[in-house]
This record gives sequence, C-alpha cells and structure tokens, in this order.
Amino acid sequence: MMDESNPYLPYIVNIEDAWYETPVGDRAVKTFKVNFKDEKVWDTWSHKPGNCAMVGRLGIGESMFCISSSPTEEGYLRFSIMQAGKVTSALHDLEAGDTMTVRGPLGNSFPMEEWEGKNILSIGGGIGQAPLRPVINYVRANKDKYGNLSVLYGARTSDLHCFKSEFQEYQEEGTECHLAIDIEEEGWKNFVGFVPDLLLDVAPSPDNTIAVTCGPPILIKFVTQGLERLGFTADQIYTTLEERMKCGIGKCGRCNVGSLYVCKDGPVFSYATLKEIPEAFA
Amino acid sequence: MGDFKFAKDKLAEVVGALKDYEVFAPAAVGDVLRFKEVEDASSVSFDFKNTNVPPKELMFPETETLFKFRVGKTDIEPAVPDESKKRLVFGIRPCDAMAYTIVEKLYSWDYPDPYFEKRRESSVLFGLACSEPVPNCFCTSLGGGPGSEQGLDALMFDLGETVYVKTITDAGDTVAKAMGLEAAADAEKKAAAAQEKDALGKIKRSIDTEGIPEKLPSLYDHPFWEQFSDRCLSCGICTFLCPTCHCFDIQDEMEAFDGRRARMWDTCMFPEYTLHTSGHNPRPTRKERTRNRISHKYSYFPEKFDVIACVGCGRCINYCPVNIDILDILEKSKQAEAKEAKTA
Amino acid sequence: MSSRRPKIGVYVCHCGINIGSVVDVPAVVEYASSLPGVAIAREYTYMCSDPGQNLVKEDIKTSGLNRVIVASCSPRMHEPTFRKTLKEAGLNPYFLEMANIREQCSWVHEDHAEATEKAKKLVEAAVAKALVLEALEEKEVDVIPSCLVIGAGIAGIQAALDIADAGFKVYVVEKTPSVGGHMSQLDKTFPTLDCSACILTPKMVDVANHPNIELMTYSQVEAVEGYVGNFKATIRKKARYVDVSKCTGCGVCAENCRLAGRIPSEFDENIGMRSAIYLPFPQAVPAKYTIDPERCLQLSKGKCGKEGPACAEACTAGAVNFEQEDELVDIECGTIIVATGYDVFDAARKPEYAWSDYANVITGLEFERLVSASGPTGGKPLLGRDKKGEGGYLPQKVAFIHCVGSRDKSVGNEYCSRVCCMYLAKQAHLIRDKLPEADITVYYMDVRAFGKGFEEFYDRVRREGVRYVRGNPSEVFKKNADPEDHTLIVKVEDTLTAQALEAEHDMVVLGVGLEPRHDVREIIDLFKLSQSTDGFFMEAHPKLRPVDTASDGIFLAGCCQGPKDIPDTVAQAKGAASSALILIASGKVNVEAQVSFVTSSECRGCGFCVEVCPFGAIELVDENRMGNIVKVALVNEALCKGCGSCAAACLSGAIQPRSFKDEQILPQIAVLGVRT
Amino acid sequence: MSEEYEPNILAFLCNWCSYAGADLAGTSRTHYLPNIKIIRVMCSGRVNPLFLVNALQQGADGVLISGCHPGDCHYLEGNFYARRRFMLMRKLLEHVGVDPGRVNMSWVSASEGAKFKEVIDETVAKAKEAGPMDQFRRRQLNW
Amino acid sequence: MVDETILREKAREVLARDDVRRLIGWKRGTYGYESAPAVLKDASQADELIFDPTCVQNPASFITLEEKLPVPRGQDPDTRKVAVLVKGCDSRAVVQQLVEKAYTRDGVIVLGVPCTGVVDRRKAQKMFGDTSEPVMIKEEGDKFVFIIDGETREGPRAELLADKCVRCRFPNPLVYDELVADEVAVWGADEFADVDEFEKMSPPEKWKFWEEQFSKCIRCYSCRNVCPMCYCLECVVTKQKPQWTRRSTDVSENTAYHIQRAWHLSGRCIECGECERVCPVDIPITTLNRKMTRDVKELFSYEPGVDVEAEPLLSCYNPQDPEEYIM
Repeated sequence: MMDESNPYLPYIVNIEDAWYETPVGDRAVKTFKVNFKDEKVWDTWSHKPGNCAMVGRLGIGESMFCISSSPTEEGYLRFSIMQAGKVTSALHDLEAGDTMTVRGPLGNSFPMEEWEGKNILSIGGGIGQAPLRPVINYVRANKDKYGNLSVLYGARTSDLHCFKSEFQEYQEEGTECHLAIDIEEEGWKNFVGFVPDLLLDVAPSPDNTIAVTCGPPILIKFVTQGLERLGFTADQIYTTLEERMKCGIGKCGRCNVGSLYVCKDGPVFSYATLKEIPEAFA
Repeated sequence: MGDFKFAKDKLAEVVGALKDYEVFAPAAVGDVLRFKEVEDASSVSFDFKNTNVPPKELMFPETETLFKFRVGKTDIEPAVPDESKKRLVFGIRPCDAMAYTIVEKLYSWDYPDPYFEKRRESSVLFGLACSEPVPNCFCTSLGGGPGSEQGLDALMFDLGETVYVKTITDAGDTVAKAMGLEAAADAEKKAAAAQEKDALGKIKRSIDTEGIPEKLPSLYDHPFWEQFSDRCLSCGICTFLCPTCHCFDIQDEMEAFDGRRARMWDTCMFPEYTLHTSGHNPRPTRKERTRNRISHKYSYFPEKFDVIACVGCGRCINYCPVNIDILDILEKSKQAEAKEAKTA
Repeated sequence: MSSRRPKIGVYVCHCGINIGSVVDVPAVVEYASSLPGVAIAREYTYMCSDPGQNLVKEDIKTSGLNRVIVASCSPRMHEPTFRKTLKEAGLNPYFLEMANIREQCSWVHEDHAEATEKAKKLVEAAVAKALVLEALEEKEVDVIPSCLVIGAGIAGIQAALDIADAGFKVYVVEKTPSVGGHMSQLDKTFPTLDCSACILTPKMVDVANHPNIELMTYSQVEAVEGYVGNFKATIRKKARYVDVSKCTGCGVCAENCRLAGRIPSEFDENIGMRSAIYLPFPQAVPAKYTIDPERCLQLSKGKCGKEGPACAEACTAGAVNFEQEDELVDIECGTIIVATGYDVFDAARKPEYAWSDYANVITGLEFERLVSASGPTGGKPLLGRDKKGEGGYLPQKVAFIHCVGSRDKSVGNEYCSRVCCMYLAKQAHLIRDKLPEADITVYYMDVRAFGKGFEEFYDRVRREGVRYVRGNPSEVFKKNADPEDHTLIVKVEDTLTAQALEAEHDMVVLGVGLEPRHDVREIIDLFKLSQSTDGFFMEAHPKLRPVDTASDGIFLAGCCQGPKDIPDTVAQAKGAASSALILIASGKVNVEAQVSFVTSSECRGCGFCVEVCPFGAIELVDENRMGNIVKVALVNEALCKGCGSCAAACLSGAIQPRSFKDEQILPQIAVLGVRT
Repeated sequence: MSEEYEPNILAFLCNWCSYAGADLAGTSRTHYLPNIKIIRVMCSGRVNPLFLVNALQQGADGVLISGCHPGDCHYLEGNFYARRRFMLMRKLLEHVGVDPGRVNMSWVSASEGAKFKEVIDETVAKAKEAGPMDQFRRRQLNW
Repeated sequence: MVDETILREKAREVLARDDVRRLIGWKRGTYGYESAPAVLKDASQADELIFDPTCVQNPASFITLEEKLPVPRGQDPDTRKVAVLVKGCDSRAVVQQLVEKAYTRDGVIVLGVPCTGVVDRRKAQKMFGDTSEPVMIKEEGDKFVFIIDGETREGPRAELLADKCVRCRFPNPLVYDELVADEVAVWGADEFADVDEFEKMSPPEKWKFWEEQFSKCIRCYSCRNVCPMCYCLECVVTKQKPQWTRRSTDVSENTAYHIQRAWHLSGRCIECGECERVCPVDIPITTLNRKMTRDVKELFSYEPGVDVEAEPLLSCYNPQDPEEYIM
C-alpha cells in the first residue's frame, strides 16, 4: 500500500512498454505497462478491479486514472490514457525506458467477491473500456467462480477501438463479444450504431447478471436506461465515475458528488447508490 | 486544569519566558489582521475582534510544499513540517479553534494528512475569549460561544489590566507554567464568567440548524438558490476566509531544474475547480457552486463527519461584497417548499 | 508506431572559425545534450554546407528526430536553408529553431568564457521553444498570371517587355503623360556615347504596342489590396482633357494655345518652354496631347480668352474635351513590380553652389537637356538666353563639381549616387566635343570608374584635356556685379597640392546625385514597403534577394531601390521580371504559414484584434457556442502576415500567431530571464 | 551596488529591423556586452507588455523592446502600438516601484548596427544603476 | 433626489415586458451600511428595489457575470434583454462594455439613476461602529442621516462619501434609455492629487509599499470578478496553458497578478472603485488604476467609458504619440 506516513508521495515506476491503442493525435489513447522502480513495493501492493491511481510526471502534475490491468496480471500495472490536457499530453510524451509516478491504489473497487456465481456483462464505450478491462480479465482468470462473461464494446470508428487484439482473444476463448462502431465503415461486419442501441440489439437477460458499464456520461445514461428497460434492477448495474481530482485521498474536496467523494467512496458505484444523489445525474 | 493570570503589561516577559516556542499571534498590516509569527510579544494586541484571515493558515498554509524533486532524478524529498518544533498560537478566537476540530475530521479521515497533523500536534492553542463579538457572529448556533473551549489548550479572558488564563489541557497547563503565570483568584474567574455572559448577550444573529442537513438535498433543483447565486461574483472570499473550508489545489512548479509539488488554497466557487479537461463542467454556473458550498457545509459534511462544517464566525457574511448572507440562505431554505423544486 | 515525444537534435556550427574561435563549441554541445528532450547534440564546421545538412537529414531518418535546432548564424540568413533541409528529410519545416550564436554572440563578444555561456543559454532557449513547436501547414494559392508594373522608365519598360514577351499580361502604370522616365531626358549615355533616345525610343514604342501590355500613362495606383498571387489594384486614370482615341498628335492645339511657349517644360528641366496643352517631348509615347489642368486657363480659371479655348478650336479631330473626368480602373494581378525611379538632388539645398542665384550654374540633368539635339537649344550649350530663348553665349571655362548631394552628411545623403563621376566625365567629353577650345576642369573627391569600360572612358576624357582637380569646392560666387560678366569664382582647396584656389569659370555644372522620390511615402503606404537608411526601398536581402521586397509578390526594379546606371537598371529589371515570372509561370505560391489563429472558446468578441490588424485580416463572425450565438474573431489566413500585434492586444490570449505563441515565448523568457 | 553585479537583460527584437540591426552589429564585429539575450519576434507589436512582467519575475534586471523606426514597420503600424503599450507599461511598473531604467525601448533599423550597440550599452548601464532586480524574482523561499 | 416609487414603477414596467429577462438594481442588504445587488426576474419583485446612499455596487458588473449555458437541442437561446439601473459611474461601465462589444446597445435597457454620492462602508463603520441590522441612509444637504439599530445618527457628507464620489465628474448617467429622476449638478473635479502624492515616493519606497500590500493578497480574485470590465471567458491570470501566473501565493506571484490586472484595465478602467471596495484585505487597488487613468489621460487624451463610439485605447495609436523614453 501507499506510504502510510505520507499519502502524497508517489512511487516511481519504470515504463516497460508503451503503445498507442488508437491513431496518434489529439485524444489518442496510449497504454503504458509499468513496473515499480523499487520492486519491494510489490510486497505491500494489492489492488482490485476498479481501483484507481494518480499517475503523473514530476514537474507537470498528476491525474487520476483507473488501473487497467487486473490483479491477476502479475508483475506489472497497466494504464490506458487518453491525451486531452496538460498532464495526459506530458504522459503521452513518455516511452519505454522513461519513468513516471504512480500513487495508489486509490478508491474502491468492483465487489468481485460479491458477484461470484453471477453472469458478468461488460458494456463499454471508447476509453471507458479501461476500467472494465480488469473486470473482464479477473473473471477470465477465475472462470470457475463466475457464470457467463459477455462483452459489449463500441467506439466511433474501428480505428478508435481500444484493446483490439484482446477482443479477438476473448472471442477465441468463447466469451460472447459484441463490437460496434457509430458510423458505417467499409468491411465492418459487426453492429453499426451507438452502444445503447447495441445493448438493446443484443438484449442480454438480467437473470443472475451484473452489468458493469463505463464510457462518456451520455453513454452511461442511456445504457442505464436500456438496462432498466431490459429488466435490470438498479442494484444489478454498476459504473465508475470520473471527476476532476487532485489529491485522490478525500482531502482536496473537488470530486465530491453530494456527500460522496468519488476518489474514496468511488469511483465504483451501483446505480442504486447514484440514483439517490441528485448531483450524480444532474 | 489550572487557573492563571498575568498582567497585560507583562506580556512580553510572559511570552518571552517561552524559549522553545515559535509564537503566532494576530499582527496588523494597516487595518488587516492576520496571524504571523511574532518576534516581539510586546507588539501583540488583545484589542481586536477577529483576524481577517482565519488562523487555519497556521495548520494549512495558503501555499505549502508537499515535496521537492529535481529533473532527471527520481528521488523525492518530502517537505513535511518538523513535528518537534513547538508552536504557540496565541490569541486565537474560540470559533477558529473549534474550526480545527472540524477540519481535523477530514484531514485524519482514512488517509491521515501528515502536513496538517504535524502542525496541529505541535501547536498549543491559547484562545482569547470574545468580549465584543462581530455583528454577524452566530457561533452559538453551532455549539460554540464567546468562551467556547473546543480545540483549545487554554482560554484567556482580557479583563482590562489583567488577563485571566484558564488551562484546558495538559499541554496548556505546561505552557502556562513555563510562562511562569501566577494563579488566578476568584475575582478573575467571576469577572471572566460575567464577561462571557455579557458577550453571549451581544450575539444578535442565530439560526436553528435543526433539520437543515436533511432538508438541503431535497432542495437540489429549487429556484431559491438563484436569489443568491445571481449576484454571486464567483470569487473566493467566502471560502478562503472560512476557517473550516479546506479544499486545495495541487500544482507542480519548476525553477530551472528544481521542482516542487505544492498545494494551495482552492475554492469551489471558481468555475475551473470542477472543470474537466474535456470542457465539461459538472458545476457550470454560480447556482451549482453556491448550492454546493452551502450544501457541503450544512449537509454533505455532517452526513459524513457528523458535524456541520461551520463555526459561525461570520466572516463569509462580513466580507461578501454582494451581501450573500449564509444565515439568509439557511432561513430561506427552511421556508422553501421541497415540492416546489421539481415543478419550478 | 511514431511518437509525439519531442526528440530534439542540436547542431552547433563552428562556421569555420567564425564561431569556433570564440565560443567553445564542444562545451555548448555537451550542455545541449544535457537538456530535456535533446536526443542528439553534434558539432560541425559548416552546418549550412551539404555535408552539414546531410548530417541533419541522416539523424532525422535514422534516429527519428522530430525537432531540429541549428545553433549557427542568424535565422535571417539560413532559416530558409534549414527549413528546406527538414522538409527534404520528411519533417515539417517548422520544427526548426535556430540559435543565433554568430551575429549575436561570437562576433560581438570578446570574452570567450562569457560568449560560451551565452551560447549555451541561447541554445537552451531554443530547446525550450522547440519543445513546444508545432507543425505548420504551408498553404498554396493560385497566382493570377499577370503583373502590375509601376513606373515606365527604362526599368519598368524592360520588366514589362520581358514578362509580356514570356506571354503574360502586364499592366504598366505611369504617372506622367509619357513613358520613358529620366533616360529619355539624357543626351548620350556613358561610356559608349550611344544616343539615349535612339536606344530607348524603340522600347517605348514596343511597350505601347505590345499585345500583352496594357499601358496606362498619366495614371496612378490609388489602392492595392490582397496578397501574393491575388492582388487587386485600383488605378486612377487622370483626365487628360484630350480624347486619346481621337488625338492624332499633330500638335496644332499646342501651337494655338494662348500660353504657348510660356510654361516651363518639366522634360527640359525648365530650360525650355511648352504650352498648357502639350506633348512632354517629341518622341513621347503615347504621342497624345495632355492638358495641364493647373496651367490651362480654361481649367484653372474657367475661361480662356474671349473666344474660348483656342486649342479646342484648332483641333480638327475634336479631341479636346474639357468635360473629361478621372477614371478608376480595377485590375487583378498576381505580382507587382515597383519601378518608380528617383529624383535628382535639389541643388538649391547646397546654397554655397548658388544654383538658385546664377543661370550659368546648372545641374547635370539640365546640362543633358542643354546639349541634347532635341533640347531647347538644339544641342548648343548656350547660356544666358532671354525669355524668348534667343541670344546667349557659349561658355569658355567650364567647371564640373562632383558629389553634389551625394556622400554628404550635411544634406543627409551618405551614399554614393554611383552615376555622377561617369556622367560628369561624359559631359566633360561632350563639352570638349562641342567646344574644342574650352577650358574644362572637374573638381572631384574620388573618381569611381568601376564599371565595364568606365576607367578607359575616364582616361580618354583626361587625355582630351579635361583637368581633374582633387578638391571639394566650398563656394561658387560671381566675380563681380556686372550683369554682362558671367565669370564665376569656384573656391576650392586642391588637396593634392594643398593649395587654396579661386578658379574662374563661366559655367559650373553640378554633379547632382540621385535621391528617393519626393513622393516615396505614398508608394510605401500603398505597397507596404520599407525603406533602407538611405531612403530608397529596402530589398528583402541586400545580397541574396536584391529584387524582392518583404512583401511577397512585390519586386523592385531600377533606382527606386538605390542609385544605379542604365545597364544595372536594366539588369535588375530583368531580374525583377524573372522573379515575377517564376511566380506567374508556376501558377502557385505558398502563403505565410506563421499566421494567427483564434481559440474561439476563449474569444470574448471584443474586437481589439480587429482594430489592431494592419492588414484587415481579422473579422468578427457569429459562432454557435452550444446553442448561443456569440461573436468571435476569425483570421483570414491569406491576408494575415503573422506580425502578432493582435496577440498583444488580446486580453485573454485567444488569438495567437503560430510559431510565436505566448506558450512558445514564455519558455524562452524563463530560460533567458534567469541571471546566472 | 556590488561591483560584480552584471545585469541580465532580455531583449525582444523585431525580425525586420532591430533583429537585423543586431545581426549587422555582428557582421560589423561591433563588440558589446554579453549581458543581453535576445528573443526574436516578428514585430515589436507582438510583444505583450506582460512579457516584461514575466521577464522581471524570472529574474531579468532589465528589458529592452526594439522595433523599426516609426513609419518603417514591416507590418506598417506594429511599432506604433508597441510604443503606446510600453509607454503605459513603463508607467505602471514605475508606479509599483520598478525603476524605469529597467524598461527600455528603442528604434533600431536594419542598418543601425552601431546604434544597436549604443542601445545595449545604455540599457546595461541603466540596469546597473538600478541594481539587481531580486525583489520580484520567483522565489524558492519556503520550498 | 430619486423617488423610489417612481424607480419601482419604471422597473415594474420594464420587468413586465416580454422581451426582458432580468433587471439588475439594488435592494436592502441583510445588515450594515451597504445594500445588496438585486437581480429581479418578475415584475412582482419590483418593490424590493431601493436607491439611497447605501447603493454602492455597480450593477453593470452583473450583466457580464451571467453564464451562457448550453441551449438544449431544439430550443432557442434566450435573447431577451437585460435591464440595468445605473448611477453615473456605473453607466461608464455600460459605455465601455458597449465599446468592447460585450453586448449590443439594443440588448440592454438602461435606467439611469442620477446620484449625489454613496457612503463608504469603511468610513461609516469607523464613525458609527458595526451593526447586524441594515442601516438606512438619507442625504440631507451636507450631511448624511443614518438610522442604525433604530437610532438616528448624523455625519458630514464630505467625510463619509466614497472616495470615488468625492471626485465624481459624472453623477448623471452617460448612457440610458430613461432617467428615473432629474439630473443633478456636478460637484466633483479630478486633480489626481492622490496620484501626485503617491508619486513623491522613490522606486524602492513604492516597491516596499506594494510588497506589503500585495503580501496580504489571498488571491480570492474578488477584485477581478467584481470588475465590470473583467469578463474574459478565460482570464490569463488563471489560465493553465500557458501559465502566466502560478497559483501559489507569494509576493512575486501576487505582484504579477496585480500588475497584470492593472495592465489589462489600462485605458479601460471606468473608476467605479468596486475592486478596492470588495477587497477583504484592504489592498488599495485603485491606487494602481488611478495612476493608469491619469497617465492615459495625460499621454493620450483618452478617457474610457465616456464615448460609445471611441476606439479602444490600445487598439489604436496616434503617429504623434509621446516617445521621449525611446532610445
């Protein structure tokens, strides 16, 4: 775990590998595979699907990102980061061999134990797949403990699909996998349309199923509505929220949604919880 | 604990007797009072109502370094304050001291904040009871008062030529003894009690907080917020001057190859506070921000930490340039019908 | 996959010993390699040489450099060179930054250690900027295949003919009624003694008759807008009060003019006379008459004699038309050649030479008219004629004075006019030719006979008995008050013999120099040109771009750029024509890439930038900001020249010039501002 | 003032006149003090007066802005705007106690290499007289 | 004298119009010597309006404070007018906002309020002390009459007037659609004696003065936000890219902030004094603005906020501008 005496001090991590998930340019997604400079950190480190970390560069700053690797992937952490602002741009400049900083794990996680025995339905859009990836990989690594795993994912174009090769892997091992793009493309044989439409098209059964979703706010909103229409109850639906954060440990104050601190009480929330907070869906 | 006194004109000697302490007391620049480290205790005044800037800056400075680093190097040098340094906060008002006890709850929540805690632990607070409350004080509505002892190690009463000192904690007692204070007599105790009673009578404003924390969330969409937010300037006065406001920003700063990560006061009233990089802002207008400030103090914070994040010092009312009066807002919130919210 | 991460290559140039002898180049290289983002730092003797450039290209290709810093000479010298290098290596040329460690470091600082420290800082600042450089796109615009030539002296004529002969449209605008310029006033040309008119007239005729040339004499450019490839000019064709389609050039009108022979002729330098309706000179092109509206009685007084204007009466073609008005013509052209020429120095500004006082003190140009066969005296150097042009005497003792108004700080002209030495030599020869017995003295400071055949000509003139006295006359005055005695005293110190002389002459010719035209300001404002210190138009580069101006698509020809003789003028005119033709023939041109742009989400629509922009390149337009219609600034990139004045006027930093954005300058300040 | 104090001057020169004038000073091997560091901008009109404030904050002891002579601006009017802006900024800085000798402006044309040296000498001399500008530097005090 | 019944009647008429979104004026505050700005949206609220010497705030500031929210798809943006009550000094802000195209003239309805001066809260507090009740103030000749906690007190007008009112040259609005009272006589003149006095200090003395002042600054940006001329969507001072000023507070950054603020107001400040009024730590901000106002007037014969047709000072030039400092 983090330096108990000072939660503001980050770990230095070495970038072992870094690659672009989507074409280079504005709003590109780059994945970093990192390892602690001080390998001893692993002795105390433990994270769960859904946990976040502050990732940064000294001299630039840090931002909150979900850890996009599952704890079952051992010996490294992964972060998939979309380039948008000052910090993410500076991070995108980094390559294998460089260092960056990681402070975490932070926040809560998906209640994976609670979900044992259930079917898991993952619904993601764009970079929103990053927090779902550890859930998927966790379930894949613990197949015996869970029911069916199905993955729904979409992005604007096929170019913008993150983790492309992994979806192929999922399919090869028999995971139900539905991909979508927003706009018609030559050679695209799968679904064309928005993810909420894909959801209604696939129409998964709510029976004994937990749905986890992440993506842009508008996607979460319509996916949730879609799930409810399919008969999912609020406590069957989980999502992760994103707010501007600075400290990540419930002090700096800016990530509060009502009385909840997204950095500590979240980022994972069940729809049942969020429904009670007017600000969450304002 | 003990009862002590000292003659006001002996202040320099009394404080000077404390060898190992850094002494912080209100100091004036023009008409503006702020806590500063004092070199010469004879300059310390008892003749003030309250400081413009609350002494929260002693525990949580406007800008403070979290750690330092150097470009190209990967070692990080934390800048946690030296806990062994003893500090005497002299003349802090009861409301401001009480604020520490509220903010503390957050700073010790789950991940203890070493910067705040080290400063807090190494400080001894000598409070100064109020004899002339500021017109917009309403501390009594929040469990405080002119002679409230919450958070203090000792409480002083300015009785004219003498100062009566009532120690509250061991630490306070130790300091009082180190100062070489003489024991107080009943006369001083009585005078102090009378002064406190008199001061209580001078507090004109109040609010019954009963039910407010529960009600505010139901007024989320209520138009009454606009009566206040429409004239809000979106400035940081109310929050920067609030002894319980504790939000901060973190920034990296570079001087050639040397860098530091620092935190500095931030306020939920600035639009950029919650602005996402995408351009989306969950609190885009002054309405959401005003609502959040009040709700955070009077609903969200108590929900989480069982205490309202307000001590009734009145600063936000006194200094608001556009007369946004938190008591007015709270009163109006009590009158507002929750059912109006959705229809409006 | 490629990376966005800045990978900077720093190349420090020794420039032979120009940099390396003062700045410790290896130390600068070592420092550079320690800077953030620098992947490669190298030194080389001559970065601008082929091997130097290849070094950069190789590194870009093999090491994936994406920013290049060349620390060498001024970017004004080699920025284009290295931009090209980057481009050839497949990198956007705007990823280049230069550190000027020669002109602004090694050449100006003596202390080697200090110069080295400064060079390091300059490189560091370049790195700081390079980290935030952006790729810029060079946009192409079509070039209208035509040229506007301003001025129809020999420079304008030559440039126009060359372009027209290449098959492209040319508009020639001449302010006076005839083409020809100063060259048409000259008698003979040095050193070959060709008859000036004889060699010029055919070209004048060609310009008038060329199918690709639209000649507009007695016309002026009123306004110019647009940008390279796409200029729009408004031309005012002044009213001649003569219908040129009817005028046959017979001259009857001028003979009948009530003011015939009473108006000093500008062409004849006021030595001869003309009418109010006139042809400037017999060979004028077009051979069409013009009425001088300021002198014409009908036009200036509203009445000409009792019977009305005699000229109109006399004109059998009915060409005179007092109702004629100025006409405005709009033309579009892709290029512009400015060939506006010069003025001769006003001899009145050297009162010690008494030009204003005595009729037998004349300027060189007056001399040309005086000895010209087509001039008012029929080629005889007659002085002291009466008002009717009769009488007069031939001088016997002639003096020529060099450098009148040139190389003379007292009148503000430090430069050499380059033609006076030779024209005075030629004129001395002409006097010798016409008056074999005359005593001829030339007072000179230096004789600059640098051109082809000049020295030989100068020798010849001396051999012909022309005396050269080295000395700058201090005064010219009349020997006595007797109106019949024309003797002038020239006071001079012969600097070779250190003797003070007071020489007697009966004719003094002042070798007046060349000056920028009196109306140069108008042309500057019109075409956005700049001036050199001498007041002539400034070329884009004194050596490498002598006919270009800082404004793309506008070129200079002839003496408007600086004094020059006829062959140089013609050569430069051909150069300007060729430059214009490059644009016209290629049909495309890249426009400025370093233009301003607006981050409209930060723009508050106050319009400060609109008011500031000297090129009218910014306007406020409606923008839909999430359903709200707001005004924001918008830059017309074709008009923007990237000066950045808008950025300094903008309060929120919403408008920024590319390559010179706040966020690119502030890091430079951060590096260079630190006192070390 | 200590004698060792060598002021650091930041100069913003317009590309067409003053930068070219500085180049000419170089071509003419006109020696001047190395205290001056030049930032090239296209026009003096580009120089945001707040650059000066930033320069002083970074530690510059003096600032020079130089452009084309009035009427000679390559962009016609940029130097006129600059003249106005710096006239005012100079007054403002003077009012907060920045010695006016730290804020300099000059007209140096492409042909005035010699004048450029004079301007530098004067600017450095004025900054020397004003002393080190330490009070406004970004400090590292409580770091 | 302004008759509040007329004021309210006019306001009611305006608020009743379909093409009016809101009206900005003054209403009684909850305590003390200052009124509160009032933003009214309904004719029924018109009776809240007041005008007396407590009405110190500049309502023009609130015109530009209103955020433009995204318009939901299928809806039209609300383009109704904003009505505003302005004193003479406040009206200069409207003029300057119009010069700077913050809105168009027909986008606002300006109700002019001729004014004989407002009371400086700080001066009144010194004279009469604090109170938690709202104070009523009337002007009677050369006195102000106060009703404080039910008691009537008097004070000399000259000693209680806000500084800006002492030298006021524009007591009558310069732009308006309607005046709610008759124009008043001008009493003030501006000699800039305060600036002259300040300028007697040497540069080091000035720096010391400001160092002390700016070290107090907590960077609450109240002075910026209240300023009717500060309405950039993103202020350079708080911009992150590029970052001109750091968020950390120290003398260097605070000084830079105040210089930046004063610079951006050069030739734009209309002297309403709001920046200094709102400062919670009493920084004499107008001392900077006054200097610029004086110099702008002397050097360029320019006065912002008086002529709607004027060109912005720093977006124009005069070939004859002074340049004696230029080498």
